[in-house]
Amino acid sequence: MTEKLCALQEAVARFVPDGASVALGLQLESMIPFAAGHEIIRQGKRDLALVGPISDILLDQLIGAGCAKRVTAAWVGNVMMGSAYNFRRAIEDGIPHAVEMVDHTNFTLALALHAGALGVPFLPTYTAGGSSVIARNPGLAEFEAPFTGEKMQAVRAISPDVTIVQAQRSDASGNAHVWGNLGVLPDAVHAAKHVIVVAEEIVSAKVIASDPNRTVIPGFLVSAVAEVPFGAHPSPVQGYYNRDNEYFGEYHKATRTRAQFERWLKEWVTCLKGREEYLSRLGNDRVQSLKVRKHAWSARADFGN
Amino acid sequence: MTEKLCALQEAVARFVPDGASVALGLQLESMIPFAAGHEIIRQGKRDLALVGPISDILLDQLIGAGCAKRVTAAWVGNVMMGSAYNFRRAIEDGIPHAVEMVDHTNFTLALALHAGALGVPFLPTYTAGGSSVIARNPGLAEFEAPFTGEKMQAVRAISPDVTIVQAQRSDASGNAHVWGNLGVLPDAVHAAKHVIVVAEEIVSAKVIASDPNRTVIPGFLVSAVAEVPFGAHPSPVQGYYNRDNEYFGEYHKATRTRAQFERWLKEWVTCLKGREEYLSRLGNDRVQSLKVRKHAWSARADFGN
Amino acid sequence: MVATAAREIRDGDVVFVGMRLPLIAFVVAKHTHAPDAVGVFENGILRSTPARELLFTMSDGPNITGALSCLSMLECMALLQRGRVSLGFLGAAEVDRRGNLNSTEVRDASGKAIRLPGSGGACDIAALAKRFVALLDHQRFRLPEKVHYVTSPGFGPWRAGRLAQGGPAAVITTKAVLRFSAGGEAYLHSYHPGTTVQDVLANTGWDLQVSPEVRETKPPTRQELRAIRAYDRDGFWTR
Amino acid sequence: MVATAAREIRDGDVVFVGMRLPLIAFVVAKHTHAPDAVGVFENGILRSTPARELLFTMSDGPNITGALSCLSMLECMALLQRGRVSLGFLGAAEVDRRGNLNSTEVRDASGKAIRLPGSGGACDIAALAKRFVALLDHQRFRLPEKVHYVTSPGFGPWRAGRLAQGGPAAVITTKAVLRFSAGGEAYLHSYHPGTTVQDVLANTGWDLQVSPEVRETKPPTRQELRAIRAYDRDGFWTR
Repeated sequence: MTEKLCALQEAVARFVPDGASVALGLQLESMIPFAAGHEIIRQGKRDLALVGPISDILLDQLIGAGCAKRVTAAWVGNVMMGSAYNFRRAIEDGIPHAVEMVDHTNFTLALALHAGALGVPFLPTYTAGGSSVIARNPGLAEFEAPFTGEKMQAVRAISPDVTIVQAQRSDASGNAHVWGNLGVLPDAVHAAKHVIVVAEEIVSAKVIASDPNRTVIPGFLVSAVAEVPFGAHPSPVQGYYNRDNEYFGEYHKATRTRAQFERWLKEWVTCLKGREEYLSRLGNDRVQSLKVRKHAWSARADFGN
Repeated sequence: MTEKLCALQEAVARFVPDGASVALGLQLESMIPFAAGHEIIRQGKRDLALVGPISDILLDQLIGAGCAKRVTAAWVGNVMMGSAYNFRRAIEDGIPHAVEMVDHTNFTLALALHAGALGVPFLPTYTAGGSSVIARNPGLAEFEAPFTGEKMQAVRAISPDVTIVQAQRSDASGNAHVWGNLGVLPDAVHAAKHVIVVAEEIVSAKVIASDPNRTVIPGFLVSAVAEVPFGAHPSPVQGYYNRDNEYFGEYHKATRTRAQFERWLKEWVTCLKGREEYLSRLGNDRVQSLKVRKHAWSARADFGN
Repeated sequence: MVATAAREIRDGDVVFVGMRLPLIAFVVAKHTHAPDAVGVFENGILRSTPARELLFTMSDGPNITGALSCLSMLECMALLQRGRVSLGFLGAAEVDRRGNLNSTEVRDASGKAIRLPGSGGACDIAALAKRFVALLDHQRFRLPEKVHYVTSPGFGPWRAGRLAQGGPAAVITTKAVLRFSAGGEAYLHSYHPGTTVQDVLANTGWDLQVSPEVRETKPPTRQELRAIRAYDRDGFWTR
Repeated sequence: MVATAAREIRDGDVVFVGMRLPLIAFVVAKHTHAPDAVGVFENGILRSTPARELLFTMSDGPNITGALSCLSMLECMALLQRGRVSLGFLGAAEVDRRGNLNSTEVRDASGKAIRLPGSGGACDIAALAKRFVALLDHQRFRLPEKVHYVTSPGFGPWRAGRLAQGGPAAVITTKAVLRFSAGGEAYLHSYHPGTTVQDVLANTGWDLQVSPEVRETKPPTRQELRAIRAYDRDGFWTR
């Protein structure tokens, strides 16, 4: 297998061109690829079409930094705190510029990516009938089902140009183990033209091959893999570190106004070179305090014969 | 959670009524629930509508024993040896009685169960166009896709009355770990009205809960769980025992004529009380020789925080 | 409010647990009257035991440790669409007379559009759970006669062909419990201790019907309060 | 036959490996000229290394140990439908002039229907792989002008709208390699060592076109034979 290991900077530079559709934050509130998002901001990517069910505050940061032309999502905010101010400013007042919002429900977004993964132009569902969501989203339409003739909703496929996933561990070819809640990760990986894996650690191919059922991301679908410890902070990575709840609270308070956000962005993103400087800024005590201490190991499975 | 643990006899007696549609052999050539199939034969179940992509020689045995009214499958035979003689006798000459065959492809059958699992009446696909499969199966029909207007095939949902799965290990509530190739197992479990789990071993709830990503079968969808070591023989169970290739060869030779099959059926199924007698008949040497010796343990995953 | 929500969970229910407050209601129910309830979380988690530590989001580590199963969002939503979910919980910013919920876009006093986070799984729960319960901060502007954006559909003509019965089984607010008539019209079922029927009516944006059997909401039992306090020690969710 | 099949695999190909003989062809290709090929098996397995022991079925233990990934059948078939599979292999009982394949139902000399196992994934591979190759035991009755049951469609009007180019890239028989013209008609591309053009024509059920460049099939190299013998020691598949 080809070696795809590279620096996160290079992965973003090569596989996230201006104008690309980018799926990220696939596991909802956990394993959000903040390091990759910050790199996108630092490289000044523009006109991105962001896709994600939720992505907690990462979507808000990308919108505030002016990277997004369109957001296709089911929920944009700060899960613990409520509203996300940059998102509100962009939609309500066009600050820093207007952003097109394509509203989905969690299920219709999951189905859109599933359609992309299955290679079909649409999938049928009973959800969203009678809602304004279907009335306003051109990717949702009523149709008559074959066989039964009943009215159902069709969800148009989404195939992102690039899907960015956070994984616990990967080998150098991008074969990656992921555990915990999977959200829309499997479909977003399969639907995408390119996949960037951001792994907490790069391990030997032997470790990955020891448990093929854990290999949610097959390397031959992956374009680049980068090793970025703590790459999902402040969101949690099961088995590695916990959620930094305070950080989400602080972000909420520190981004109420545009001027506040600009300061926040400089301090936490644009003035830093990468994840190592970010962690220094966070401070060793805080980093250590978030690390998993109560280990809970999986029972082993025998793949022998 | 409710305790669902019972003897295989009881599970089959309660949840496989005459006339039921029964999905089994979900992982193709591995982990085929032969013990459960033999119990169905011993209990003289009739008019079953069997569903399975392949099921190797188990479908042939159920057909030969007169349990099946209909077979909905993609391939019926002896994977290693070729034809399955009971299947041929039933279809070609109505021996022991006529059986209706509904031909699918692997993909259309997987989609039919997936539609059942998703709770929709159909799913769209590009496969099978121009084939006789679609021309002869009323569960497949051409239709015009919303959004793109192109001609596609619709696959009608299948929701089995009962799905029988072989699992490596389960707790007493039916939460079961399965590893290796999954075939159509996840969808067949979700699509079914009842699920019977046949496990190589019953383990504590703690072992299962230690690895929720391995829990492919959530217990609240399960009606009964039975502990049957070597329940899949002669098919293999990863980590427990290997495929008994000779058995498949012997079966092929021993079932060429109806009279031969009737003898085989008596010797291996109807004259035996259950799996323990079956294993005695097989002989301890043969059982021991099939057991996994070259262990290959999965790398552990940390579910702590 | 949390205790009242928890009581909507029946033992053995398969509960679709939405973000934020429902996370607590599920834990309280598991610790009190519904030990056999199963929780379905849209991120892909199934749980039959309550998480041991306070959750700020459903994807927090303690909600994964010891979970019954970790699936994908699609598989959890499929449980809803197959009719396997007996009860769903969701929050909303506005609820109207017909049980339509809005959590996407509201207007301020000047008529300007205010953007809220959006549906998440709320529309799906309303469309597909056998029963669903909405949670709401009771303020007059949050209870308009008609929401202008329907995030989660209530009672209406689109019910035909859907699996769900349509419309909320209850709207639990910070002041009251609303339920719905067979015709799909909201009525006041009970008012919480410390408030009155008049107070509820004055803070509702239409002429809310009052049940002839209206009563005070049963206050939280000691056991319920203990479960809430033990779980949300610092009162982040339940002050 | 196996060596010729293996040669159809290009290095880096994503290969959909059907039951029986293709299992060996994939291993031979991996050991010789295509070390970076990835195998997709319809039971849910992806492999980038060849299985270490002989496989009788794709679900045998050695095909799982050290696999790249274990998925579901749906996910593997989705790779096909998304156009991510560069080459598919399948066996057939009959092949006709237009590349239609039958593995479901044939007639014996008396016209009686003989039931074969059926499609398995054969129809899906033919419909959805970018290229596909069929393997056939070369006998006259297995090469009729027109099959009466189309398990796997060849060249025809249904090509529009499908992802695949339609029709086999090659039919590798025990005597020869057939390929297809742009118009979808089979022609003799090469005959295996030990047979002749005449022998192939005499054993084909229609007036088979012969390429002006027809040649003898390149015999297996020592390296290929070594790989076959090392893997199928007892000659179960390759006698």
